[in-house]
Amino acid sequence: MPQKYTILTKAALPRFYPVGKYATIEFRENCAGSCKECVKKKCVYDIFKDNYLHMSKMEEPEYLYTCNSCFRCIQECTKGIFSRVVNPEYREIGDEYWTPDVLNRTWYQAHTGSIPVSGSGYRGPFVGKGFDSMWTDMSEIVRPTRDGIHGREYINTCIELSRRPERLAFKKDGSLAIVVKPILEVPLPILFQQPDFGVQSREVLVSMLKAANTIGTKMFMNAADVYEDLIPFGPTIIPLIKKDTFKNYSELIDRVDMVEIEYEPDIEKAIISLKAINKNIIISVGLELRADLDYAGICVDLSKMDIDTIHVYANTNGREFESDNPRFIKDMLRDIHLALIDAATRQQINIIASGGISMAEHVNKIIICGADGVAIDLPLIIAMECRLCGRCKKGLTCPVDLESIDPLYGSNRIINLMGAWRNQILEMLGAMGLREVRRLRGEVGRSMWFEDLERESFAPIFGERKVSIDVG
Amino acid sequence: MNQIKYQLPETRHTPSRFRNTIGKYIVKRNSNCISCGKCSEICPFGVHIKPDHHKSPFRPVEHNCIGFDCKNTDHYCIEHCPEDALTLKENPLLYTMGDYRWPPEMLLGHFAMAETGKAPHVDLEYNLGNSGGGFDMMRFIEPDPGVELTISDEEIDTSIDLNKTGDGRPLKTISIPCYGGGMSYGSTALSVIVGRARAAKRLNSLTCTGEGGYPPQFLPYKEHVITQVATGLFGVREETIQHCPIMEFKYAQGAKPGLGGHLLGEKVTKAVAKMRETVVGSSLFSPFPFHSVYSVEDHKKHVDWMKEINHSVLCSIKVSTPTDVDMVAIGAYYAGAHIIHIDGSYGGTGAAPDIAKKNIAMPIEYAIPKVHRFLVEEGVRDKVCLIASGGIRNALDVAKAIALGADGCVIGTADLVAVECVRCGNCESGRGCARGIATTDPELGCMIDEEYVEQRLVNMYMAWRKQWCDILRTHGLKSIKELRGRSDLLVHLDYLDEEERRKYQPAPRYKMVL
Amino acid sequence: MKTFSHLHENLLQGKFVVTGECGPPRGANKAVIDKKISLLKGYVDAVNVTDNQTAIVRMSSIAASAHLVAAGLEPVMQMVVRDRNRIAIQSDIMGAYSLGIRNILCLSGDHQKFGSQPDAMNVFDIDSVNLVRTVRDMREKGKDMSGFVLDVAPQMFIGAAANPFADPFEYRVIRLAKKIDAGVDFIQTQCIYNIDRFKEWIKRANDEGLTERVYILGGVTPLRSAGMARYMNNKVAGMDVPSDIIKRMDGIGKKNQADEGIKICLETIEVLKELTGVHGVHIMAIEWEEAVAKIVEQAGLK
Amino acid sequence: MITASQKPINEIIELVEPYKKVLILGCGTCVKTCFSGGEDEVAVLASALRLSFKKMVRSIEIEELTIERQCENEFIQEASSGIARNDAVLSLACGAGVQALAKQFLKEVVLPGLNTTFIGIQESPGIFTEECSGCGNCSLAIFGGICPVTRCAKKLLNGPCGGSQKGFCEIDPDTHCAWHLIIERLTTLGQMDNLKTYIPPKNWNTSLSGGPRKLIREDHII
Amino acid sequence: MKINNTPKLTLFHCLNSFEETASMFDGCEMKTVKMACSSMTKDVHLLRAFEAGSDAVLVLVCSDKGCRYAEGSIRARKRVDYVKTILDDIGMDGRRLKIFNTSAKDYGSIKNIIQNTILELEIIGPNPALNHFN
Repeated sequence: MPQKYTILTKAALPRFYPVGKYATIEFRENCAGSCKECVKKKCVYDIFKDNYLHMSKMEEPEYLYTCNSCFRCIQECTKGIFSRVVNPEYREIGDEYWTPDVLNRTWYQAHTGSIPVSGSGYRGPFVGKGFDSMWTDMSEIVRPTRDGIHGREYINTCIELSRRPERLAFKKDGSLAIVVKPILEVPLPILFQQPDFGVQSREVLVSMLKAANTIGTKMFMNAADVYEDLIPFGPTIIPLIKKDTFKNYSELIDRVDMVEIEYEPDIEKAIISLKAINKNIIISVGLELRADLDYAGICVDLSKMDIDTIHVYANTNGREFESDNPRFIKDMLRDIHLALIDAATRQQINIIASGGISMAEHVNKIIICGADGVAIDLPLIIAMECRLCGRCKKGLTCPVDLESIDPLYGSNRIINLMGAWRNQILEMLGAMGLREVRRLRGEVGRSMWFEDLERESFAPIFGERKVSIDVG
Repeated sequence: MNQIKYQLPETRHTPSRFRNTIGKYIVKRNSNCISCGKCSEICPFGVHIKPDHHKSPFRPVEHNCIGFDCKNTDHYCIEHCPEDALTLKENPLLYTMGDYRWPPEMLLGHFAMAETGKAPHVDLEYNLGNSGGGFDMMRFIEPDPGVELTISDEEIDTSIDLNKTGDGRPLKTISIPCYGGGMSYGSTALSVIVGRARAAKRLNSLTCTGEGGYPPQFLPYKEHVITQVATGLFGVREETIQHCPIMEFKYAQGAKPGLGGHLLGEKVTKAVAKMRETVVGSSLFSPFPFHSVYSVEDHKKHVDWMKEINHSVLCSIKVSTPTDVDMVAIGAYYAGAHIIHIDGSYGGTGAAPDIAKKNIAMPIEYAIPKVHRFLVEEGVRDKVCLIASGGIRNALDVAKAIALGADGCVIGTADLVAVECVRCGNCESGRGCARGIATTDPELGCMIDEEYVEQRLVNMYMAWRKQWCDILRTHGLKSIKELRGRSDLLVHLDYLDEEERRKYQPAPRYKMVL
Repeated sequence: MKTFSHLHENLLQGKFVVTGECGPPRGANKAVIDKKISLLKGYVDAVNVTDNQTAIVRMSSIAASAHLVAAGLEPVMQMVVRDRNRIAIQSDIMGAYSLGIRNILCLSGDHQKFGSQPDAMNVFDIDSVNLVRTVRDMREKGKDMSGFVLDVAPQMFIGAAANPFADPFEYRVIRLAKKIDAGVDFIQTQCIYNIDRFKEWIKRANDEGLTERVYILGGVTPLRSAGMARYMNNKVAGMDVPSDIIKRMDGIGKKNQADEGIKICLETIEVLKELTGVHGVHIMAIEWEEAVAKIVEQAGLK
Repeated sequence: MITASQKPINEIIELVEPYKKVLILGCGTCVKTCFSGGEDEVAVLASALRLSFKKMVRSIEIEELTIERQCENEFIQEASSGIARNDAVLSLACGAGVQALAKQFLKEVVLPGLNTTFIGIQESPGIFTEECSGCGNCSLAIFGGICPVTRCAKKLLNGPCGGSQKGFCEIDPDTHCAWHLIIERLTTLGQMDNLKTYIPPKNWNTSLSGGPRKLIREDHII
Repeated sequence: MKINNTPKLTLFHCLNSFEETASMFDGCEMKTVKMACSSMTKDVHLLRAFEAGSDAVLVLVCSDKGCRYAEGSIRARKRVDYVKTILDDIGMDGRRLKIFNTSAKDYGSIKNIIQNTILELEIIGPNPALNHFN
């Protein structure tokens, strides 16, 4: 049996206490002191045990980082001296989109390499914005591909980055009548991308490259940041270049498999001269999804050029750039995907989406919306314990000392995260009855959308909806 | 309709298992207190207790406090305290409790109902969640004042029939429009599931084994225990099918549709392993599909097999809610199901990948009308009992689900909340449930006794029944069967004009830290 | 230099002094005291009046001492801290002085456990060193313990006990020094039988220069019988009766044992007389006051 | 429980001054309950000592440890290595705890950081009162559960002295006259007859007056 | 003794008593510690702040009646008073520890508090335990 693709994970303990969700409030003055029943001794999760340890070393106030919220200490304390509060620091990390919950779960996955599992039901709002306004679908009985936890290893998560021929043509003797370019593929629909802020020390970059290298994916990074000592990672690197300056990096371009050039009008000439530097190079064009651009149209134009992949960028929260009322990446991708189908070029070109991909489920959902794969940036640094506190933007020190991270450790964390993500992708593909992630692309039939469900199920009962649906 | 008086099971005060209860308000007594006992004299809710033979009052029983509304009464302890020793605050603990679907007040409300058997006297919003959609946006319309009936709760029929096919098998009737969802021996403490069975007997309803076998402790209540057959077939034996009134085929679970079950090795204790005929400590997977079922025909074979083993058993088919749930339902009916049980995606579970709970399949609110309508169109609606589950949290959710088209509901999470689950979600981490509910840990598993579970559940359902009776009465209905499919009695706030909407209680929508 | 009592005067003059002992009766019978006075008068320089010795209730030492004063015999009033707190102690000292008592011996006192009333609560408010200091402060500073200036402050010649035979031996001299620092004028030692050990002790005291600062009266008790010797060795705390002395007593017929006891006593006195730093003897003829005259005469101390 | 209060910090500073490495050893039983020797107090004292030594430009190494009970060898063992690597142990336990340490560790310097006060209870949060003096001969049954030996300043056994006024003790107008309380309570209980009988002098032999006491349970000695 | 020029302050505060803004700390080096409730500032936290080299430590709490936990502010004040006595006892000067009832909205008075503290430090002097080896 051929070796199947797996991502080997290995637990990597956090270097710093993760920002926990809860803090206890405890007025010791009312404490019975040496109470035999002390809930601190009896905590099922042994939280207080550790807490005493940092109490005596104490560099920071006593938060119960690992409180699992069972309320027993609060309900069983003989004097009722406990109360609880959401850790104020927890409230402050991340933002609206990269919520503390997202960060926490990412940390968990990077730590353990396992997928987040919990009991009880779903805890969130009925429906949310963006990705939270769609559900993926599964089928009940009659889909033989779905074997639960068994057989999942047969699901293929490969995607291509190289252009696909429109159709094959054969000569009379059966040999190929067209030139088939070499195929460049990555074993999972996730590429890495250098974050546009945060600590960018060599250690951080090497951690990412090392992880990408290990799991066989690639990483977009600024050509200017590719120092000589990163060259060993050559095939893993996709340098980002610009029309005006790419010639400065011709040596680098010659040594990599793939390169990305930023979209500018009249990009075609640059593409031709790129090919002159390295004729086998796979070319991606990076396109910012700006409100003032007809990006769907541009993509159609690009798809007709001699390029392989279009990499569309939304902002970190998955929103359109330069707009007062920015659209969300899932809707933008739908447009692009459909425009390419109309132009009959969708099959030939690959679309990589980036921006706002913060959880594994987003990968599947954006693929359903029409992307081939995604590029992620922030999850990489979050895996390395970044708290998105933004201190580095102000030139302050990093609370988790990212600049000096050991690349072996850093890559371990990223690999764990990717292992967990891939497992979740498989989980969903399995539930949907798909054997290949490529079959998911544009497959809106495997999804349900809030607006559709409301219309189908509720409109016949409640009539016309008066509150407009705001899921963008 | 004849005037039946229903024998209601007795409710009994069943206080919390825990020393400190959680209240919406906090009441503190400081050292100015001179133990005069004034507060305990005036408080009608038992917040302040000072037995005659005690020198000083007990710590305030905060969860009984009605809060600032008390100001307008003549028993507001804060003002009556001669020493200014009392303080009243909203309990900030509530900000750390619950979630969008089960906000803290709904949890506390259910605790109170399970304790007293009555609606809570504290101003808790226990009928509406904070999810901003689905049931939380639906309201029963303002009833026509003329239609209200003046009959007592006992005269209102809240029973539903489970067998409508007329196939000669028993017409199983349960006295409340819900029964207990599957919770397996192994995922949940034995005392909890046996307690549920005892409650089911008292309530004349049902509970379900889940996929964990049939502990002998169920036998005294066997008329009220459904045997579940799921893909792992754990613990399914001929005799368990022979003595059950209803057999449930589980094709999928709403919270993790498309995924199999997974019982962590740690939970597989000796007793669990014996029940499931497996090895101690090894993780147990239920595959997702039945490997013997690849078509509706295969499924029918399954059902026939079961009907053959037990000639009086009814058959329930539990499926989740994909887009084609309506087709699945009709297929199940034609394969011979008496009950079609659709399980929505927001329901509870012992353990599921977070990615599944949130993202796969549709919420039950959409699925009920979809299936109901399809069954009506196919002309078989009155031949089959449609049961909804997965995110049915309270009495009003049940009523709304029925009005949307279900016959009744299956309740899981609310049962656990009645025995003081706080939905912390750690059902399977470490030693299992810290509150002793979903655990087989030898120590934690002994935190609950059956009688407590039984009575708390009876209390909660009796409180729910009062709510159902109120709804039925105000809308001029005598039986909950008449409510089924009466979606005309429902409104959805998002489908109302601004002005119209103001007549109804607004939907709670506040931001929570999750 | 001021002299506080005749005992003091004798010692100042360098006389080898002799003190005796008078145990008050277990009752209010003054005749018992009178009898003892008659036995001792003329033979000793002063007489210790014990204070509820061995915690057996007796006539108070103040009253008994007052009787001695009236009879013209100088008492050394013993005072234990077991039964009195500091308030009672100071007031008793003042009272005693007003009754003409001029010598005081400051003691801790035997624990009541072995006495007649073991149920009693003991006091031990201050210890004997502090008692010495208190008496000294009254005498020298004219103040009571609270610092209050007394119009007439008792001027007493202050004594204390020392036991060279108690363990740990190393500490005994340190303790002596501590008492001297507290202001003690004279020391009466525990009964001496183990003469070697006593010599060692006095040598150390000499080496430390202590004997120049205090008068030491060696304690002697004539043994009445071999049984008494054994009893004292075994049952009386802090007493050291060497085995050769016991043997010596055993070797004598019952009738003559008392004489032998006196003989041993005289031998001891002879040794003491020669030792540097010993300024006299304290003869504790327990309930055998008749022996005192004999000893004093035979030792040539009269 | 046994109550204690922390010695004035300056006294403690003097105690530890001769040593370079000091272990502050807390006790998690009684003295924790009266807020004088638990983890928190150990931490506070350690911090205060470090500060004051820094201020004196003196170096001191302080280690912190709190064990469950200092009066039992089983628990003391936990502190063994900590004690061994320090020059002195500052014990935040009651006197029994300090002595138990001194008994167990032959050569180590053990310093008391607390003043042991009494056997008492927390009457209300933050207020501790003495309730028992361990006289070894309990007669609470006669006195309605209120101990005159401990709570009457004069240890009177046959009724109150003439100094009590309005229910308060003559020595302190904030202290309830124990006898007042006894009489009140016996009246409630209908047991005033208890006080009519003569109560003979107490046997103090069972208290500390009888010398240090020993409790022997033969059945537990093998 | 090395005297640092800019005073170092540590500020313990809860969510409701303070909101950080950059311009507030002119003239001092400020470390802010956000607590779930300022009353969770234990005695030892305050002392440790001095050990870490603060010249003054401020605790901001809600008004006595405004504490979400009913009595947190009062407790915090009592605890601060206690630590002051320790500081006085060891000669650190209890005046360098202060507690104020503030509200996050009252930007002005918090700024005043900080500035007054800095002024006062000129009289009290820097942390006497600062800058010694150990």
